[in-house]
Amino acid sequence: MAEPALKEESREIFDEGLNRGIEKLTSEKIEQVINAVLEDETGARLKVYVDTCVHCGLCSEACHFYVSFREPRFSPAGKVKQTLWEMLKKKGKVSPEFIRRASEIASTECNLCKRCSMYCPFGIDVAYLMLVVRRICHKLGVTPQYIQDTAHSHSATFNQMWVKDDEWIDTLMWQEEEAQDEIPDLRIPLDKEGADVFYSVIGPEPKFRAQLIYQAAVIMDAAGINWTMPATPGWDNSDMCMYTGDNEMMGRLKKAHFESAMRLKAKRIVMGECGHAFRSIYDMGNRWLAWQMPPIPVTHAIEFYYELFREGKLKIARKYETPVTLHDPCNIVRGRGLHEMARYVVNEVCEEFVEMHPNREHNFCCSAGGGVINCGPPFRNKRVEGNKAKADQLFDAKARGAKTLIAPCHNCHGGLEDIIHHYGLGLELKFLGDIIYECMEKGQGSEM
Amino acid sequence: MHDSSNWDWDIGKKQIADIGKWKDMFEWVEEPCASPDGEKVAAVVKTGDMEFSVCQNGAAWENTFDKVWHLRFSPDNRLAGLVSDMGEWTVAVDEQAWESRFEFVWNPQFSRDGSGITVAAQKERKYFGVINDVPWEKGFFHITNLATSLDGKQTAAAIQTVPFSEGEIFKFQEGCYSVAVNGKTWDRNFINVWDMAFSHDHEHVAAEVRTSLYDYTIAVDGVPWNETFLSVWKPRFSPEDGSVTAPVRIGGKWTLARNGKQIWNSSFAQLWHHIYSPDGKKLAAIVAPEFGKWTVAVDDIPWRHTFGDLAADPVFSPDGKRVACVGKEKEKWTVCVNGEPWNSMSDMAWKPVFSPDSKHVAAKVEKNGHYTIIMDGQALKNDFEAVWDPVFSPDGEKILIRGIEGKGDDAKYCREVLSLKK
Amino acid sequence: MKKKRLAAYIAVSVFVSVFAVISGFSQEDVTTVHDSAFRRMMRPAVRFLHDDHNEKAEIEECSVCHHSYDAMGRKLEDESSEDMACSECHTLKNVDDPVPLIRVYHLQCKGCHLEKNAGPVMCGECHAN
Amino acid sequence: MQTLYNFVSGPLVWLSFMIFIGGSLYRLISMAVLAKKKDPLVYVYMDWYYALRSIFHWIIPFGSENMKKRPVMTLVTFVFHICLIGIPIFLFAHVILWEEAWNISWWFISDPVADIMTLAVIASCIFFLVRRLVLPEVRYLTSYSDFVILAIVAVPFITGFWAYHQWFGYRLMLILHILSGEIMLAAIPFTRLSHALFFPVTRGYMGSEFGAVKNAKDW
Repeated sequence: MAEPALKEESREIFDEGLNRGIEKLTSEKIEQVINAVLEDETGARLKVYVDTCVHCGLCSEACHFYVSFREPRFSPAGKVKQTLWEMLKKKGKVSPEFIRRASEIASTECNLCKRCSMYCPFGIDVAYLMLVVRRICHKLGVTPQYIQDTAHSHSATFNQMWVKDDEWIDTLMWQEEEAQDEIPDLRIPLDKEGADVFYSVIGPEPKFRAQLIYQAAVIMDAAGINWTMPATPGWDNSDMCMYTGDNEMMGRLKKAHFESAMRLKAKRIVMGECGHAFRSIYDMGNRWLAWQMPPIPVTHAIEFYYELFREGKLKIARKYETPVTLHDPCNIVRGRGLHEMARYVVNEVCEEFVEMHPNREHNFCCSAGGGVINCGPPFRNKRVEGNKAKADQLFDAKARGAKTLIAPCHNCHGGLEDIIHHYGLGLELKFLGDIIYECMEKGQGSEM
Repeated sequence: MHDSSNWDWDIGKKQIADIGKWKDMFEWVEEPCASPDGEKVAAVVKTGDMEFSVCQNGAAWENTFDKVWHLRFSPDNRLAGLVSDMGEWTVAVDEQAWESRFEFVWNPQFSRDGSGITVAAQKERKYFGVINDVPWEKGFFHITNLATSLDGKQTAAAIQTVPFSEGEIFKFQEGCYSVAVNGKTWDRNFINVWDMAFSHDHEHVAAEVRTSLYDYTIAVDGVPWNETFLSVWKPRFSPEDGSVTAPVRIGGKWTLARNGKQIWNSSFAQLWHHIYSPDGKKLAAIVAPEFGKWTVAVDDIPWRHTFGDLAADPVFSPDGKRVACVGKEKEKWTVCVNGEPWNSMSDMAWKPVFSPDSKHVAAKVEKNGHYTIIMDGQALKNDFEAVWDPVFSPDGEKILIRGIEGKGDDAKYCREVLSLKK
Repeated sequence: MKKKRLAAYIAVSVFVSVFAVISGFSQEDVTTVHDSAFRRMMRPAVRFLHDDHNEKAEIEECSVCHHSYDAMGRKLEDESSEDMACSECHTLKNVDDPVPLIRVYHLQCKGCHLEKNAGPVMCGECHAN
Repeated sequence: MQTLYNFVSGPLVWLSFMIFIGGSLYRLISMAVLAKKKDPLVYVYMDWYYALRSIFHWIIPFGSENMKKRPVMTLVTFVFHICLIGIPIFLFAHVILWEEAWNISWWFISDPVADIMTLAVIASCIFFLVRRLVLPEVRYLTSYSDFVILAIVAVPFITGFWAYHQWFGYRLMLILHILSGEIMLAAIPFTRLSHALFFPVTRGYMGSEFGAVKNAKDW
C-alpha cells in the first residue's frame, strides 16, 4: 500500500560503491537494465514466485533480521516488495535512489540463507529473488564497495584476497615447514597428479587463517590420505562474484577451480570448512557452466571428517572436555543436509554437546553469509544488531552449559565472532577442525 | 614435438630403476616422474635436515637444496625442478641451477620441443617472466596466466599496469591490467586479462579481456575485437591463416566466433577448449548441447553420444580425421573416439594419445587403485602401480609403456616397447 | 420489481397446487408436496395449490403432469397416473440417496417452468422456509 | 429476475467454467513453456519423489515447523481451505444442480454442517482481514488487490449463507451468490488466487531442490 519506507537510519549508511555507483545512473539506463535482466535472464520462476505470493507475511519469522528488528521492511517478502515488486510494477521506471536502496536491501539485509523458503507455504525462493535484484544492481554498477572489491580481486587473481600466485605457494610451503616441526615427515603435496583428494580452501585461509591449512595437513597426514593442493590459480573455492550478481565471473572462477582438479586428475575435491564456497561449487557455479552436478565430486570438510571417523582413519587421543554447541551453517545444512554428520563428528570428538534451538535446517543464520559480511564495516552494525535472534539463541545454549561454539563455516565464524563480542556472550568460537586437531592422534598414518 | 626417432625402439622390456629401494636411501621420496623416452625416472628426495635433492635412476644429484618442487621432465628428456638455494629460488635443469635468482619462481613451462623453459618469477615485489634463465627486463606489480609460445622463446602474461589500493573499485573499473609479451606491455589497459594464446609463428598474442565489468572480448596484440560478448573463453590462432577463434557467449548461449564474427551456427549451453586439427582446417570443441549433457562438436556438429558428468581433454588425430576425448558418466570415466565411447570404464582416464599414423588411440587409466594403458578400447598390459602416458613410435608401429610394477620395496620402474603389428 | 415479485408469488401458488395434484392429496386446499419415499427431508416441503396452478398454467389434461409410461418406456398418451405417488415408478435404488427422486420432481416442476419461462425456478422460491 | 437468474445460472456458468478451466490450463501450460525456454533447470532438477514428499508435508495440518509455530493461523488456514473447496463441491444444493444438469451426483454434506462450514469460511475471511489490518508485517505487504481478492472469496459464501436462510432479498442474494461464485472461479487463473494452481509446482520444485540436490528437509 504505502511506498517503501526509506528509514533515516538506512539513509545514513554511506557506502562508496552505492553512493558513487548511482551518480552516473540515468532513468533510461535503469529502465533498460531492469527490463533487460527481467526479460533476458529470468522467466517462469520469477513470474510464478511473484504471482503466487499471497502477501501472507508467514515468512517474516523465518528471517533473523525481522525477528531482531521487528520491522516489516526486514521480512523476506517485505524485501521483495521494496525491490522487485516495485520494479515490476513500475516496469523498471525507478529512481537511482531506489536502486541504491534496492542494492542495500538485497546485499546487506538478506543473507540468502533460504530459511524463509522453509517458512513460505509455497516454497517461494526469496534468496533467488534477492539474487536477481543483486544481478540488476551489478549490471547498474551499484554494489557495496567492499564486496565489489572482493569481486575485483576474484577477477584479477582468481582468489578473494588479492593473494598473488607466489604468495599462495609460499604460504603452503611455510605451513608445511611449520607442521614439520610437529610431524617431521608431513607433506603438503603441491600439484601432485592423480591424487585421490584435491584439497581447496578459501582466500582468507592463506591470508589470515593459515593455521587451518596446517591443521588440514595434519589431519590428511594422520588419515593417510593421498592428497594434493594446486600451485596454480583455482586453489580458491570461494566466490563473492556469485553474491555480487556477476554470474559471468562466478562461472569463470568455478571453471578455474574445477579445471585445476581435473588437470591434476584428482578423484574428488575436498574443501575446508566454508559454506558459501560449497554453495558456489555444488549448486550455483556449476549450474552456470552447464554442469548439472559438480563434474568432480565435492566433499565438504564435515562430510570428510565424518568419513574419516566412520572408517576409523582418524582417532581421538582425548575428547574435548569443554561443553560445546554447534551452529548449523545454512549452505551446508539447508544446502547439503550435513547436520547429522556434523553431530556425529562432534560427538566423536567432544565430551558434551549442547543443542541450540532452533537447530539443523531451522537454525538461524549467522547474518554474515550471503556476502553480507563482505560488504564490510559500513554495514557491520546493522548486521550484528540485525541478529539479536542469534544472540538470544546462543545465550540460551550458554545458559544450558555450552562454553564453546563450533561454527564449521568461515562466514559464520566471522559473523558469530562479532555477535559474541557485541552481545558479550563470552563463548569460545572454534572450527570443527580446530577441535579435531587439538584432540586427535597425530602423525600415525603418514606414508610417502 | 621432440624427435623421438633416435630413442630405443627395440621391442622388449628394460628395468631402469629399483625404485622400491630408494626409500632406504633417503629420508623420504616424493612421487616419481619418468622421462618421455622412458630411460629416466626421478623424484624429489630428502637427504637430510632441511636438505633436499633429486634422485634420478637411483643416483642423487650432487647438489642439495633447501627445497625442491615441481620436478618434471621436458619433452627432450631433461629433468627440471624449481629449487631454493640458500633462500633464493631458481630452476635447476639436469643438476645445473640457472644463474638468475629470485625470491620465488613458479609455473614452469616447456616449449614443444623442450628446448625452452619458462617460469614466472618474483624479486623485490616485482614480477617477471623468465625464458631460459633470462628474465624480462622490466618487472610488474603482478603477473598471472604466464603463457609460452610453442618455440619457448616468447612468454606473455597478464600484468597489472596501474597501481591501486584495495577498495579502489572505481579505479579498478577504469582498467589497470594489460598483457606483457617478453616484458613489453600492450598499449591498452583492460579491466581484466586472462588466458592467452600465441600464434603458430610465435609473433602474435591473443587474450581474453574484459573491457567493462560486463563486456568481454578477445584482444589480439592489444587490439580488441569490435564485438563484445557476455563472456568468452580462451582464444586460439588458426594454424592455417593466423585468424583468431574463441568461444563466445551470446544471449545466454555459447558459440564459436572468428575475429569477432560468429562462425558456428549452433549455440550450446557450453562450449570451450576448442582445438584445431593439425592442418588448421577443422575445429572441435567440448560442448554441452543442452544443460548437463557433454560431448564434442566437430565443425559445428555435436556427437550424438553425450556424457552426464563431463567431457574433457579433446585431441585431434594427426591426420585430422578423428577426435578423442575423455568422458565421465555416473562417476565412471572412459575414452570416446569420434562419438564412440569405449566399453571399458575406469575410475580415472587421462588425455588420449593418437599414434602418428592416426591409427591408434591409447590412454592411461586407473581402475581400483591400479593403472594401465588402454589402446583402442582394450587393456594393453597388466596393471601397474604407476604408469605414464603411452608414447607411440614415429612410424606408429610400436608403443612405449613406462610404468612401475610391484609395491613398496619391490617397486621397479621399467620401460617396455611393444609391437603393434599383428 | 414489485410487479415481478407479484408474478412470482402467483407462480409459486400455481406451482404448489400442481404438486398437490401430483401427490394425490386433497385437491382443493393449500397443501404441500409430500412423498413418503423421502425418508429424510433436506428442504422444507413445497407449498402447492393444485387447482390454482392448473388454472394459471392452463393445464386441463391430468396426464400432462401425471404421465404414464409402459414397460417399453413409451409414453402412454391417454393414460394418466394421478392415483400414484411419483416414487411408485421412480423408485430409489438406494434409499439413503434421495437425489435421483429429487431430480424427478425438479425436472417435472422446474423443467416445465424453465421451458415455459413461467413459474418459480430458484430453490428458495418453492422450498420456502 | 428470472431472466437474470436464467442468465447467471446458464450461460454465465458455462463461461465461468470455461474461463476457469481454460485459463488455468493456459496459465499452467504457458508457464511450463516459458520455463522450458527460460528456466530449463526447473525440469532438470524436478524430482517426483521429493516434490511429493514436500507437498505432503505442507498439505497436512501442522506438517511444517512454521505451522506448529502459529497454531491459530494454521488451524484457520486449514479450516478455511477445506471448507472453501469442500462446500462448493459437496453442498447438497450444488450436488442437486450437478445432478440436474449432467445427471451426475456424489456424496454431499448435510445442510447444518454446511452451514457451520460456511460460517467458518466467513469467519476465516474476517480473520484474514483483521490480520491484514492489524499485524504490521502483513499490513506492510498488503495492497488494495489483497482486499479485493479477499472479497472475491468471501462474497459467494456470505451471499450463499444469506440465500440459504432466505433472508430479506432472497432472489437478489441468490443471483449475487451465483454471480460472485462465477467471478471467483474465473478469477482463479488470473489473480493471486492462482496460488491454488501453482502450489504443487512451487512447493514441488523447492522440495526437489531441497530433497534431491541438497539432501535436506524443507518443512
